[in-house]
Amino acid sequence: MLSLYTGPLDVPTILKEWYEEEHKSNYGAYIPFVGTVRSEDEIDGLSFDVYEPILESWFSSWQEKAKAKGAKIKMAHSKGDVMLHESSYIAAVFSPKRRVALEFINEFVEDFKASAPIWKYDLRDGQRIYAKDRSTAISGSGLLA
Amino acid sequence: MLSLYTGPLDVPTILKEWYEEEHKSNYGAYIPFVGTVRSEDEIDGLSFDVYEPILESWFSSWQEKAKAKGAKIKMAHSKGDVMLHESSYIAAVFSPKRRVALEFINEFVEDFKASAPIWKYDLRDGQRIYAKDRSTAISGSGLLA
Amino acid sequence: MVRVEFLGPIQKEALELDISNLNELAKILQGDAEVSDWLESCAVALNDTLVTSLEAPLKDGDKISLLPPVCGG
Amino acid sequence: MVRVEFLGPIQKEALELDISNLNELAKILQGDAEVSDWLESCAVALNDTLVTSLEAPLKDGDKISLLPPVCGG
Repeated sequence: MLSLYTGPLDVPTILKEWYEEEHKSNYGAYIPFVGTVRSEDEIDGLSFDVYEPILESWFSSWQEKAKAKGAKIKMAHSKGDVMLHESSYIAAVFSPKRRVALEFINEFVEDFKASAPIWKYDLRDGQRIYAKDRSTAISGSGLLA
Repeated sequence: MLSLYTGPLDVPTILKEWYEEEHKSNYGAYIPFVGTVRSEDEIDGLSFDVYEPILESWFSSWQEKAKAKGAKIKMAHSKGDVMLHESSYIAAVFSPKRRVALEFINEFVEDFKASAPIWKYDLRDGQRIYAKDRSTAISGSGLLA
Repeated sequence: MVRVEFLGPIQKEALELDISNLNELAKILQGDAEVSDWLESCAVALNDTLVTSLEAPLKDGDKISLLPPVCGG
Repeated sequence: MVRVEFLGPIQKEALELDISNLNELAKILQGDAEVSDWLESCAVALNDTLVTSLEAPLKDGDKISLLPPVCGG
């Protein structure tokens, strides 16, 4: 399940809903990863653009990988502005076994950072500034250069 | 913070409390690990004995390790009976950086399994049967043999 | 006609081009001052699937997207 | 006197023993049918700190705990 929200995530509610959806599904391990906006470089917050068609196909491919290991993933992400100390990202894995869950959340979050078609902007002095230095070119970039 | 509860954990409430305690502390990543009782081998549930003095010193040593990395850990565990599809364990790491958080939750949960002085019993047909086959001798065991 | 969209921080309106492969697109964009600096760091999707070769043939109604460096989370 | 406690699944009441080191305890427990099979897999704590040597001297009022294999979570 991939959920996109305009603005910050209601973390307690999402973590509760996901737990309640799955705690009787016989997964022994539930590991959410929650990303929260940190105060750094005097930003007021972050803002996000999301390209949904490719995000959905990227997420589907990870759902298949999870399924092959008997696991399940869920993800929520913000679109638009998310201010300091608010949260913009939750990814979670459910798995029968803890080792699979611990490895999967790690791999999933890293590939998310490297591949998910989401663009981040710093909000500073009323401006929306692309976070170029913290961004990663998607694998295979430069084809048209 | 180490919290012990008699019976199952109220997972949504604990995850919410921990999030609300720390989301303004400038940690970018919050990763809880939730352990839930699975239906296996026809058990009705699990039961736990906890030896608190050594659990507390073990947990304190991990708090120090977390602090050295700018991170924080919290843990909740059940004492006594926890039935099928209820949860007995939550460990969480908060860290400024995702890599530290992902590595720390992995190391913490693995050492918890190998070292924390907690004993697990299967509940089956009204009996409480030590889960010997799934248990791990603490490092250094056999001193008196 | 093929539609070319520029995603995220690339401040450029979509183009409608009469091209039959990505080599032709590469030549056009390399000569476009608004976008040429982005090309080195952009991935390319054809009809929302990432492509890794310039050889894929294009047909009328195809959509090409340029994806600059990402940073979700 | 030194108090010896058996934790978790070891079904044995605590002992009060007049011993001055862990070697003496090892000999006593190796001869105790209720507990001898557990010794190979048990860790030992002295006053709630795990110990790795039999040489630690014991004094009046010390507490020794035997910790069988664990499985939290």
